[in-house]
Amino acid sequence: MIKLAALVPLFPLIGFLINGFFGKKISKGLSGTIACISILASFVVSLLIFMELNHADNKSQIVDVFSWINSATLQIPFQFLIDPLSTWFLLIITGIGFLIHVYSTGYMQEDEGYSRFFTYLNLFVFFMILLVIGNNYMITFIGWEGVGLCSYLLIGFWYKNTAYNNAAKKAFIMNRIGDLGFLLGIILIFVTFGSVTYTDIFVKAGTVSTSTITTIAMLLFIGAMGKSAQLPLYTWLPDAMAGPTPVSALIHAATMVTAGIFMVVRSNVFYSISDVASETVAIVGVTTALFAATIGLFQNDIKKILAYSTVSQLGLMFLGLGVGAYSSAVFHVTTHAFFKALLFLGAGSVIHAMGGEQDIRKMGGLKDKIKITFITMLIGTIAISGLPPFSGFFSKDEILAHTYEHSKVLWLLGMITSMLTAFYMFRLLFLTFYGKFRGTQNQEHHLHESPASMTIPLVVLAALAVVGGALGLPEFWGMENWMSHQLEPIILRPNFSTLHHETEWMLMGLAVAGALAIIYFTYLLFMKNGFRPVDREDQLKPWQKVIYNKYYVDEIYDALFRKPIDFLSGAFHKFLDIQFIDAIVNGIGKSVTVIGNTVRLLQNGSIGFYLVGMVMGVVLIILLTFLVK
Amino acid sequence: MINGISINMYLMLSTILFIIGAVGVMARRNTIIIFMCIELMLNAVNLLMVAFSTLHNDSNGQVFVFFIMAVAAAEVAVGLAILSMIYRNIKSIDTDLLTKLKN
Amino acid sequence: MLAVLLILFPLFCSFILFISKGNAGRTIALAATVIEFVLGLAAFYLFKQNPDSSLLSYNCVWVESLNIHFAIEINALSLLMALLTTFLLPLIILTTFNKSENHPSSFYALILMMQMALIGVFTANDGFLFYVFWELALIPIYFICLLWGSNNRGVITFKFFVYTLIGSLFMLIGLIYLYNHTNVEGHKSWAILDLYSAGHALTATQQGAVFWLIFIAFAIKMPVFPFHTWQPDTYVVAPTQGTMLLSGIMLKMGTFGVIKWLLPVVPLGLQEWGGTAITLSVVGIIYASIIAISQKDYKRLIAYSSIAHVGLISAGILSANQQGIQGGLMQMLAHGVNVVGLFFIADILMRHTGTREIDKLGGIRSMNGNFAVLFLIIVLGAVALPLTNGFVGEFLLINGVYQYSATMAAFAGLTIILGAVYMLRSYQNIMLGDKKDSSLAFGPLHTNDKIVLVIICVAIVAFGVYPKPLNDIAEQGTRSIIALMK
Amino acid sequence: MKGLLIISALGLLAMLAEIFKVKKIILPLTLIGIIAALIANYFEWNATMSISYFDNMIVFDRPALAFSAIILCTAFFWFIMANDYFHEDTNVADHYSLVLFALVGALMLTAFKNMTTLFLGVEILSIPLYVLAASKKGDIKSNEAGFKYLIMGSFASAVLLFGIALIYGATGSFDIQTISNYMANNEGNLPKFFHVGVIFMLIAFCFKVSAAPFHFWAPDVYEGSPTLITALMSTVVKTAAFAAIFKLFLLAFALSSPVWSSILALIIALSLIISNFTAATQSSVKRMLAYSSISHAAFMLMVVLANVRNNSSLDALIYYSLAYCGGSIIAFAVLHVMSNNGGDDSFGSFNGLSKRNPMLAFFMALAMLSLAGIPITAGFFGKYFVFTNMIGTPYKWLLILAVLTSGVGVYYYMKVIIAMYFKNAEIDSAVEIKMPIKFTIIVAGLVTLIVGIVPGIVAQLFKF
Amino acid sequence: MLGYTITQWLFGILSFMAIMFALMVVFSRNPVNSVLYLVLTFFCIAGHYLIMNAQFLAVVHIAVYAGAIMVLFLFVIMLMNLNQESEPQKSPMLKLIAGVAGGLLLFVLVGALKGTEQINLTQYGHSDIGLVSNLGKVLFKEFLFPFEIVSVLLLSALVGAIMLGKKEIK
Repeated sequence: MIKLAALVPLFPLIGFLINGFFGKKISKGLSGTIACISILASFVVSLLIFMELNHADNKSQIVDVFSWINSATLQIPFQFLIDPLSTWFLLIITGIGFLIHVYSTGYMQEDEGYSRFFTYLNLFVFFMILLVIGNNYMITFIGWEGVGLCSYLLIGFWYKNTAYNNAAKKAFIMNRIGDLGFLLGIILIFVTFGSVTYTDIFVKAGTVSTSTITTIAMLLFIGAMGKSAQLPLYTWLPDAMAGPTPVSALIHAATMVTAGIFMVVRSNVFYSISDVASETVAIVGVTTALFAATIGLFQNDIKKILAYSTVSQLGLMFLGLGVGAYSSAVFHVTTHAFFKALLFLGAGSVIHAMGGEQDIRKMGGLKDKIKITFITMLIGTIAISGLPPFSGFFSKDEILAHTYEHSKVLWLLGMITSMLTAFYMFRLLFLTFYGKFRGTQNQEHHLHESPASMTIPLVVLAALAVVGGALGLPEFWGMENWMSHQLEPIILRPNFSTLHHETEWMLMGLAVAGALAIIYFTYLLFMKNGFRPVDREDQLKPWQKVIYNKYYVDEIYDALFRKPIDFLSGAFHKFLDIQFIDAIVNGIGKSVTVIGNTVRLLQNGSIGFYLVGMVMGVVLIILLTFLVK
Repeated sequence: MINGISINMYLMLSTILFIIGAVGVMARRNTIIIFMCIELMLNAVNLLMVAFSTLHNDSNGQVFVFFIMAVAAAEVAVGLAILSMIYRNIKSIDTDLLTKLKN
Repeated sequence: MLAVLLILFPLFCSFILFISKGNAGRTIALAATVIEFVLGLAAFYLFKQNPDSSLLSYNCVWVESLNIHFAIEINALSLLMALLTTFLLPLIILTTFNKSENHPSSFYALILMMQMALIGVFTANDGFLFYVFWELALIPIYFICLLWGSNNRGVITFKFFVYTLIGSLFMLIGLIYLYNHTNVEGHKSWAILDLYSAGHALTATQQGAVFWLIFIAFAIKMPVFPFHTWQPDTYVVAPTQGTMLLSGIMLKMGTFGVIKWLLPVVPLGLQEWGGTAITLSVVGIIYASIIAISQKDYKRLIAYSSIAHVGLISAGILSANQQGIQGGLMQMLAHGVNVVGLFFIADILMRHTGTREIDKLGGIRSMNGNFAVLFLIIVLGAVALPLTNGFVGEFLLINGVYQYSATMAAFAGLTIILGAVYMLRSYQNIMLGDKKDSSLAFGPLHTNDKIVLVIICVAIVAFGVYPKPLNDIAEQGTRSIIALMK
Repeated sequence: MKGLLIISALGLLAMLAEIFKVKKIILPLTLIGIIAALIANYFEWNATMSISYFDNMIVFDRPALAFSAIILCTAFFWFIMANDYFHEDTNVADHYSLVLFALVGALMLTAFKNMTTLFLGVEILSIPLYVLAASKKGDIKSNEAGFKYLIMGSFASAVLLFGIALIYGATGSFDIQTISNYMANNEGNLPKFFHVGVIFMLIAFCFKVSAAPFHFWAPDVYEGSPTLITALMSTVVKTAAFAAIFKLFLLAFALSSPVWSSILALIIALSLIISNFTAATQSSVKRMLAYSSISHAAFMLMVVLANVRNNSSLDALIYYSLAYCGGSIIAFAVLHVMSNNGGDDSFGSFNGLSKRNPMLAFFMALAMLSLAGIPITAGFFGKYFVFTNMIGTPYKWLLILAVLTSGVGVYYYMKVIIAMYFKNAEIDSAVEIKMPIKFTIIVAGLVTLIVGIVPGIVAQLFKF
Repeated sequence: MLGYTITQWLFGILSFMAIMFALMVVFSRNPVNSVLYLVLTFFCIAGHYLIMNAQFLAVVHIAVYAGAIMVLFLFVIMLMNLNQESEPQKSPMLKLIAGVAGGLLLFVLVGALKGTEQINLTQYGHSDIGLVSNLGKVLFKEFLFPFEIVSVLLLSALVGAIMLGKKEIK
């Protein structure tokens, strides 16, 4: 089966082509089905590959497709690498992807861009698969930019709305900034190792000076920042919520945004060698986590809250990477994929029920109206807040444990983040589902549970969110951490926790206690005292206002980059180009006429003058020739 | 030395005459006089030619002078013809009136 | 022999067109260019079979007293360029089909004459012949712009003409200088290899001088900052086909010239001055991209973007390493296709809506979806997204520049970001959102417009996904050039 | 030599023809005569050794024959083109004979071997032209042209004579060969005033070819004279003058080149600047052509400056004169046609010529391109030869200047083309051309083109 | 006298007169006067010829210039009766410049015309080259061709003069 790895990306591609060319002609149902089937097919294939690999003793197998770019020493084959990491991500992508496709068939039912939606979605899956399956940085880069394109297309899916288009453009350009770093990183890798193929370079990594490695790692990390919405390149992700909710779930929660983590894990060799780089990763990660979490506290748009929580969760993952807990990070990616997708889809279902309303201030008391959604979202919320035995608990705890090992400060920040997470998630939950309905009349009796096509994925994901933790049970419970063993082959320095079991228990206890305390506090705040977020911004205290406005980061970026560039653009064009360079060119042209008009005055028609001119000429010549020596 | 007179003398003399002629051509506006000045220049040259030919004891120089004379005559003839034609047209031979063509 | 045919056939056809009357010209021209394309493919096939087949080169004495030969050869480099030319010409002809020029047949005749000259430039193996073709290419395009351009073209095209002409005169002097230093058994020679060896023999200072003499001509043609100011105006006033010829192919004369007629000639001069030239190019990239951002007229925007792209190309080529030059070649092909597509888009917009003002347009996406998709694909090609033709070249180019200097590469790389900025901005303003002007209407595309766009899009994707066939030739050509630079 | 005799005989015959009232036969007679002269040339060319006549007074060696061939051909077409102009004039015979006498002078200039013949050649060439320049009797401009030409011409010949006298004084001989032998023998201790003499002769010839600062006469005279006479001046006279310059400064005085080369460089630079820049601001095409002729003279002088003592410089000169003759014949013919069709010399009268008479416009454009030196026209190769000669010399800055100024040149030549193809005519009546002029234009055009495409044939034609 | 030979005296006087008359030619207002002064100048020059024993040339000189050309001038002047102050005193500027230019020219030429001592005289012997017989020999032997061709020159001058001179036959 591994030999046929090409099938994995092939199916979505086929789906994309069919929907792309004939989407308008065939019925909605058909195109939806085609899309789902194509993904399912590649899920099945990946599953087979996964199993085969588990039994194979060669844990990294290369599948050649065709040779792509050759330039002397630079050989870039179109080549796939099948190893635990890629297969695992394949499973996540195709699996979750499939569920979300199914969900979308229901969610997008009324949209006229139905087939277009699935076209993009399939294309996305195709690129995402390329991203994880490629055996060299170029293939990864293809996927990298490809998913960027798809997120651009999907964010701007409702292209009539300019705000959405801007969001899409912002996402694409922000990603491009990261991509430049990534590309330069790749080039540096080529310049250093003479190859960009994973299987070639990682073995040589030891032979190169650490400083070079650091540079490479940094450049790559810039790429990761862009893709995985880390400071300072995170601002596109919240705006990206403009896209249809399934998109948010698939791209901006489960898969694409974790590409950064994937890439860092993939290049863990570099990061393990360069402490500077990994320190940076950790710090950036934890800062982002905290920063985003605080913003999350004051958001009222249900999707925005989830978006910021995604950012902060990604931050946590990078924290994990930074402290060298690669497997834990992957583990968290997995669980996060489960519960965050779940939450988004749930939110989607809520929005669906509310007829497009996204402001939690206008919701409330929905828990009886839409039971399944409520329960599943409850599960998701608990999972993300990190209560045992739900999946989030294990993965987050693992990361924090490793962090504690690495540095207490980072650990503390991590803790705070996770508590904040618990707060805003439960705030969301309470405001949405409890209390009494705050929406309009017709919204109220329009409320209804979503169709099965939407609820089933919710249920499945909920189940996964519950049991997902089993993938990486803590070792000190005397159980084997499947995930870390799974990833051992591809990780240079797998670090098993060296803490005393007491400490680990203590940490775990702290985490749980903290979470519970926060939840109780939230309960008091919103259920007992029935606290409601203010309706108008000016009722906020100044410091709240700052946070509410996301620390004005967007405005700052505008002032720092967009406006100056626009200004420069105008200035260059008007002053430098037209009034200076071109003016010089034209000036030379004009000077001809000017000189000509002066010279022609010599030709004044009087013989006497002409002769004088000639004689003067003679004088001059004689002078120069004979007397000036 | 030509009969006790240094060739430099002749050189200077004819140069001076030549230049006087040139100045006349430049300075005067009366066309007739301009022609005469040209004749003067040619004569200066003649003088020089003869001087050199005597110096070299070579009669070619003097023969050449004949040709110069012929040419001078021809030029004068043509010149005066043009002159008369101009006079016919503008009733004047002042060069200041002959500046239609300029720039 | 085939090489000669490639040059003579268009010439012949253009004569036919000059005498032909009425609207038959259009068909003749299309047929001619298609046949020419087939010939190009034949050359490609032959080359694949046997790169030094005698059919691909031809050499006979032209001016004996000066030892000027009519020496042309289709080698890897020229093959690529010839393919580009012959591929684009039919499309360019096809774009004229639903608008009526006055004197169409002479219009087409000039285009074909242009093609002849271009093929000549790309295949010439004799310095003098190269110069002659170089100049010949200028005259038809000048007349095309002059006679069929939009208003106040007189001054602008004129500036373009004189500017490029002066540049090429400098090149002529440079070439003659080389020629004077050639020495093949005692007499001079124009053969390219002899010019190479002559160039190598020069001292560093002499080479520097020659470098600039020749580079000026190319720099103006490309154009490289700060010799670019003729370009936006000319592109705007020229008729669409003229712009396509200028940007799609003629611009490549400059870059091609640098590869074949500059790098191998004066290695020392390159060492001494290459840095300066690269800096200029990179400055041009950023400068032009930034200017492009705020352009109102879409055609002008493309013009500036083209300056940016060519800046990257020349920077890569001048860094004179395998990746740089090969990337240059690939990007020349890609840019040729893409920019033609973009200018055609601009033309279509003009024809359907009567304006190219980005701010006046908008919401066309909802009026014609297919057009939007095709447009988008071309835009993606222009921003060099992976799996579009633009990417391979751009990656290799930045790679090449990086090997010359990392900082330069970083700056050059900004084109990735800025390119996305102006391309997406303009795309959004033109196609997406709601239409700003209610009177704006955009009907379905004409069939042949659609054909052209589809062909271009297919080319964009196909050579993005599987660039190998061209890429191998490019690599081969680059190897030979690198070898000659030693 | 025979050619020369034939032409002078023709002159006489032309006058007789008037006496016997058989003006009709003059033109055919002249043409036949010129052809005969060409044939005679051809035989002399193939003669084993070049014969010298009258004690080395005049020798028709191969360069001489080449130049005179060019002159005769130009004259041939000129006559064809000019015949209608003569018909509207009363004294046809005089015109014919004058032109023919001028030709005699021109031929002498190509073949002189002695200062005497040189001087007489110059005068015989000039004096008829003084008359012809003034030959529009009623037109004061024409008179003025003739007058200016005469005065300054004789001034120049005075200078020339002074130079000759000085050289004679130094060397004691008028014979070119003797003089150059003399230079060769006592190189180093040549008297100073000998060099002054050389310089004076150089100046005089710079005047004849109208190089700055001795160019003042040219624009006025060119403008004032009847168009066809201007054509004659800018072709035949220039070619002859350059033939003479070639003989004098590339053969006879070559050894003294250190003395005059820097001066010549200066003169060339000045001419290039003045001519091109002034031409760019002209509103009259005729006057523009006058100025451009100055810049072409400068280009040809570059060959002299380059002073490459082998055939390449001769080739260059011959080629350039050929190209230049072709170009300006067309240009002036077109001008002539335009003025016959109610236009004047201004650029404006060329507006929309492409519509009024495409053929005429095309050939005019061709001529302009050739004069501007664009491939693949004869003019380009002319420039090319000059460059190849120059590049070896220390005067590279002059090349750069030449390039820049010829950029300016392109500007004003293109102005004509733009006017013809781009502007719209006020009057759009078709321009009709008389058969002979059409013939001339077409032939000249073809020559310009063919020689531009296969420049080899010229070298084939004149193998030295 | 004063250590100078007769010829030297003659030379001095003649030169002085020649220059004086020449200047008069240039500066006299009335054309007729300048004609006369010019004739006088010619006589002086003829005198010089005699000193250099170029007797025949002297005679021809007088005959041609004074006899023919000057008379021609006089004719013209009389025909057009220009024998009055036909030159209003405008543009002294030009005169000044002309004078300066002439001065400079003189200056540089005097500076430049050096080296007569380097002349190496080839043939000595009979000093009667100025005699008719000699000139005749030379003229009709070496200079036969120029002599013949001058006829063309004169002829063309003739034709030209007539052509310009005669009235249009309308």
